[in-house]
Amino acid sequence: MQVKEYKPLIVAFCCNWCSYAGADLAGNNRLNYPAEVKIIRVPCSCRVNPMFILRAFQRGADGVILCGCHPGDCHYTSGNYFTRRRMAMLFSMLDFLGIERERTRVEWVSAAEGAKFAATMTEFAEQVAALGENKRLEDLRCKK
Amino acid sequence: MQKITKEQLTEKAVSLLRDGTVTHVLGWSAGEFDYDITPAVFSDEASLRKSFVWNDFCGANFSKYLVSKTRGIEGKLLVFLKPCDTYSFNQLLTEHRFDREKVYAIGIPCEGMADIDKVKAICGDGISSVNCDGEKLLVQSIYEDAPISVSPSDVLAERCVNCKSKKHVAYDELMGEDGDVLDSARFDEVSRIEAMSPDERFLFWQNELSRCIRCNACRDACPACTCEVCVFNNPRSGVENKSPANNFEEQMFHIIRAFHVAGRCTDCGECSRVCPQNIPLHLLNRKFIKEMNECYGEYQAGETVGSKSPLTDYTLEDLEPGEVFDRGDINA
Amino acid sequence: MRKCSLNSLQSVFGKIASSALLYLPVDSADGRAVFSKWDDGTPLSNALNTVRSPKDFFFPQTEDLMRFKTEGKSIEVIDVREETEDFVVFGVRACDVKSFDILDRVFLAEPRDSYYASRRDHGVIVSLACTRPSETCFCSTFGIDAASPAGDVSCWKTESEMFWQANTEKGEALIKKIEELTEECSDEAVKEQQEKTARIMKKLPLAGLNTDAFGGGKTEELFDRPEWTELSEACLGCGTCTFVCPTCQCYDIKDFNTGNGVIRYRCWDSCMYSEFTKMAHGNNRLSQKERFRQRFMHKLVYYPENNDGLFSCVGCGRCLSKCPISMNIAKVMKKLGGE
Amino acid sequence: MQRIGVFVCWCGSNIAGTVDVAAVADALKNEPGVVFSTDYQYMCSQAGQDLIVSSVKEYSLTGLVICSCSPRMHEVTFRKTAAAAGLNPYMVEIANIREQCSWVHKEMPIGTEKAIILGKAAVAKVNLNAPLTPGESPVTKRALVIGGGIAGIQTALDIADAGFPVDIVEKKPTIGGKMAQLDKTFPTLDCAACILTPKMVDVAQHENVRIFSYSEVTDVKGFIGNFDVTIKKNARYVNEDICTGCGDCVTKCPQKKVPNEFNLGMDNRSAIYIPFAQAVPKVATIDPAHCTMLKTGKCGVCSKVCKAKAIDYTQKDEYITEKYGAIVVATGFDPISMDKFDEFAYSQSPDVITSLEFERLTNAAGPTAGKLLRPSDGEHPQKIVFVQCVGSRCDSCSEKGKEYCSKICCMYTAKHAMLTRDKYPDTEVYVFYIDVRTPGKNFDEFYRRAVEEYGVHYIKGMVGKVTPEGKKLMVRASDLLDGKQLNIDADLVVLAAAIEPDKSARSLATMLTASMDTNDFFTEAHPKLRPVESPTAGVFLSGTCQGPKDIPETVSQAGAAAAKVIGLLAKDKLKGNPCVASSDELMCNGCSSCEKVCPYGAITYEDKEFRMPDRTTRIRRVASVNPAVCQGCGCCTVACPSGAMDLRGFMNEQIMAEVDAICK
Repeated sequence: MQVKEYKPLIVAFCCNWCSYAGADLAGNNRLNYPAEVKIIRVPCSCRVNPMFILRAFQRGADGVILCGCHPGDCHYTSGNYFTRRRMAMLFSMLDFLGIERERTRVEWVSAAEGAKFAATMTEFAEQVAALGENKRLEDLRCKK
Repeated sequence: MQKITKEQLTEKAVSLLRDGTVTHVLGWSAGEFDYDITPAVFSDEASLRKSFVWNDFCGANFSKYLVSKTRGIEGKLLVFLKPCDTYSFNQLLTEHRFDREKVYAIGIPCEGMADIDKVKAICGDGISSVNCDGEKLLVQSIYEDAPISVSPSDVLAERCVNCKSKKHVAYDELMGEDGDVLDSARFDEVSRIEAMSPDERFLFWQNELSRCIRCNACRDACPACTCEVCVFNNPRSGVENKSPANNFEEQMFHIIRAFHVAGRCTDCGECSRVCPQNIPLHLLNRKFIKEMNECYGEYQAGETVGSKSPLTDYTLEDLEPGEVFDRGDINA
Repeated sequence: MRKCSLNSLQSVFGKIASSALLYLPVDSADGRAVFSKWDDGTPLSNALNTVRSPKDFFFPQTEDLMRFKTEGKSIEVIDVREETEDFVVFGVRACDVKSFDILDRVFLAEPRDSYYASRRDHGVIVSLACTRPSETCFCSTFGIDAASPAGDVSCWKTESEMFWQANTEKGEALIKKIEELTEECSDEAVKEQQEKTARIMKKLPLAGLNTDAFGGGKTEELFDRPEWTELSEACLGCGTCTFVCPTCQCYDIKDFNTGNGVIRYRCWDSCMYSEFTKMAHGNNRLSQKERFRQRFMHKLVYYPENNDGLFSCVGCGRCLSKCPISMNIAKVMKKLGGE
Repeated sequence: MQRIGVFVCWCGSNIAGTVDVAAVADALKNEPGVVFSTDYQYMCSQAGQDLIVSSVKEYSLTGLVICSCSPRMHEVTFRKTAAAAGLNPYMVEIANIREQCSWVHKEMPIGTEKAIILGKAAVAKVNLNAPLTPGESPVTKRALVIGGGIAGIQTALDIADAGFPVDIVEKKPTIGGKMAQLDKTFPTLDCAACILTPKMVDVAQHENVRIFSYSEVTDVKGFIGNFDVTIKKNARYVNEDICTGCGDCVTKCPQKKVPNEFNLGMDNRSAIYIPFAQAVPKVATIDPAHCTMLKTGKCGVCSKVCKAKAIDYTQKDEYITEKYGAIVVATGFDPISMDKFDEFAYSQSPDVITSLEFERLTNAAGPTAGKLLRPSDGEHPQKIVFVQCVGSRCDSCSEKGKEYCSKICCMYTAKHAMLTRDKYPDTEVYVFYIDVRTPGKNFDEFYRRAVEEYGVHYIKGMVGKVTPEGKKLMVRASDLLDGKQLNIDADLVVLAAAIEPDKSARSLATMLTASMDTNDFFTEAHPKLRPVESPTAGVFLSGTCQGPKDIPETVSQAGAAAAKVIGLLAKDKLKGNPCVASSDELMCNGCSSCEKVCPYGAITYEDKEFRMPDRTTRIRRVASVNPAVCQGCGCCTVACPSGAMDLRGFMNEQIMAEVDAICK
């Protein structure tokens, strides 16, 4: 029997102004990254409520990455500074609860960094794949 | 073991009622067995003299009651605040949750509250009364002829063992002497868990949180939880439920709750005190406090009115989310 | 009546567990008793009672009722019920045993709740007499004898022995199963223990609590009593009392969209919650006072009115020890009953 | 329940090459709410848009999902299509199956599977979309320009010429800024004063321009189209309206030992002064720190000699509040302080000067009347060393200088060197440089003339130390190309000091909630596409406050900022972005968490009476969002503990629906 290769499910929240544009640039330049990465567009990284991240894990995501403008470059001046604190605290709490720290990440990707976007997604997907399925923050009801 | 007596507080309340300074008194009402004390609003001298009590089991944090009890009353409400309660008092003022003008706050010293479960661990079940002879607690059991003498320090509630402050940060009047902010060991337990491996931490919290019955006592007692509509009651929030359906919901409830009060939690310890399943919920809140102190500088919610919590603030040099994990290694 | 030595108790448990799941109160790491599944050598707790009641075995906090699956624009209903295994709950106290009478009248009356009924059919309740009641106990108020617990089998534990008495057919079957490990005996030691317990019961602080002021037909008399305001004043509106209560039976039915279908499940609800029985028009009890009153009126007036005078409180005392603000049914009864 | 139409675009082979578009359309057919699903070659073409419009009619669609290129590309297009079909434009969601799918995944099954999931997410979102209407707010047709240098002057003139009133606030007693201090300008060598002063006069005489000189902005409230600005007019103790600028007071003033800031302290002025002859407004100002009358109450000479009776020692600071529709920041720059550059002996010898000081020394209106004389002894210097990049292009750990290139130094140094050699051919001129940067029209030609025609010694290398020895300045430097150490006995050393934003800019940025970079330069809304707008709506940037620039660049940016302002002021009403935050008052706690994180000050609180579920009436403090100010970042939604605050167009429920759709 052939074992189906495990593909993690990754949700990427991208801010409209930098990271989403960075992802578009990766597309323009035809830079490959794993199809497991699915992007959700938000106006700013600061729009991402920690609840969305928990929700993604609940629904079966194996990794969640949040991308925003580089600190100092936020379209809304300060949004990503708040994101930085919120996510630092969320990650630290998840870690405290024993949930693998490698499943979450924040990365600053500018509209010019298509290559960085593709590389980051590839690398993050590999990292999550190495961890295997998300078991610690899953909701069994949502399993197929 | 409390330095201030029930009589002193009763007389104070009576005199303030008499001279019209206040029209209502938020205090403690005696129960059946000395330890089962219920918060109560008194509005006349007779009921005060009959039921008002102050002893080593007056743990409830009154600050949250101010949100509802100051509404719709004509005059002022007298509230007695232990030092830890005053932090919640300020935090609620910061969030504009009650009208300061409606309250006459008296700061009272606290020597720490006793935990009835600890008393029972020493004296067994069947306690009919607990009295204080000034030094020791005298516990009368239906199974013993003579009362059992217990040292208050042996039955001190967990949160009082690690009391963060004997200082009152808010009051209109102070009875007794004010204390100092203490150098408590309150983060030791958090550090102990941090030192575990991720697997150990996961098992630890699984074991703790799996007991949760979602009775909402932690939320409903929490002075930081005064939302008009709680997200867990709001079907549109996506997290509403009445019982934890599984492990995930148990975890999520407590993560979200901790996050919601992060930066606003004064570490009063009510959540753990009221948990019927003895889940050390305060450790989640303390983890956030410890983390914010270390990452963004010392911050005590409720120390002053109007302060900006670390999560509604930032600096250009804040550490990156990925760096929170490595701080320990760098510091070491 | 049969007995076995406490030394052989584990073998008896082993025998029971050989044909059914066996649950019994076990001390947890933090010093509380919890009903847990018995495995070889799991010791029986000495605690008076568990924080959560044995109600959970028959009426779990959440349970899936069915699933819906959509395929294209069609919908399929899936029965998710699994065959209930036979199980035995050992060590149920007299008060909690009584709670099943109360729950049965709710769930087994027509229309029968087949989920609950199935568990009742497969479950055997082995009670254990109390010898050291707590100050929070007041089962006698509701005519329960802590020393003579009902159940399919009643047990009494002395210093060195465990006494067994079958009360029902299911109980007979269980006793038969452990026949080889137990011996026929007189009920002398049990009688002695019962007398001793009865003397202690009289000394309990709440021994004088009575139900005279309550029961069916008292609605008008009690509903508008001014004391409700004072009694409910400090109530936080949490569900602790309802969720530790062995007789509270309210639940909500909810749908959970998993993304791959919908799970219809039920979960405990609490009349203390502001969303309890919320309907399209809003809530029917708008203040905490009304919700508070509902809980106690239900236990002390409405339920007995509809159930031949049976109160839906068994005096286990869990709410007395667990309420965050120490307001409870005993205080309510005293206050409204004229202390 | 929505009736959703799904339109899958092939984008020729751009999408269809790696995504089975028909399969996507087919898979999405059964999603909740979808009543119609199709694919087409070019959805954005007229035919494609017509297909959408006709489908909306035919299937009574209420929402659209377009699976196509990035929403950054064609969201606006399809919103217009929706509007043309009679739908609210915000009932459209785009699934990005080109940039984020077909272009990055090579295998058809993988691309198709992902496109279906992205489509499902868009369907899930559109199911929860609600029609949105942008709010409107009126525009005050008046602009404020902060800073009266060449940038501010040009912006003000351009706006005023378009017919809109403009106020200039300048903190110095005169407008003109740095350009007024310059001698000649590169690369054309025209005289700065000759081109600037007519503009100063133009602006002063323009019927649409008011100049508040010797004034500062102290408070800014409001939002685009509706700013309330408080301006502090500092007391100059001279009645501006009466003063004729005759200068009698200046001549007669007994206190003449005040360092003249216009000449960078290289000569003195009197306590009552007019900064320079062509100052605008040409009125005297009393320097209260040095005026004997103001300090001791004894003197009053100026008052006595003033025929116009313009002197008023009792004058007080005056605050004016004015409404503006737009604000232009033109706060300019300053050379950095040389305090930290002790190796160049700036503080030890008067003969080590900055380039701006050199500019004054060669200026006919300067302290030496344009003769190049050493400040120490007034002798003509025979050997001059110019040092480039003093404080510019420092490495990031340097605490002395700036990381950035100050941009103008290479060219003005070439100018200085060339002019020196032109006027004083006997003078030897050395220029030490890291690189010579000349990317501008006629810049390199200009620099090469300095080297080739004028024989300026350009040496690649940095000056290590300058030591005053007797009348000489010993300059130790390295010549990197020759690999030699050089020792030059110079008579004058000129430091090309880095430029930095004016110190007042930081507090102004806070008032305007405009963002700054780490160097305190104002940040543009977009570095490429919106270079003259700040991220704060209604605030525009002109000149060096945004970054180092030369004069032509400054003037072009000033004009561009003016164009943006004119575009704004030409509107009677502003349509806002409808994707703004809004608070559910029934859930709002009034806790102020949202207000604390809002970068725009868009949230205020009001006490409102509510009928509560328990039949009581309560006054509650609730948040209210000004939709004209809110930019829709959503930061407040996460700060809100109760979830009362939500973001239209990106509601919590919508984002969670997308998450669910992706994860199922």
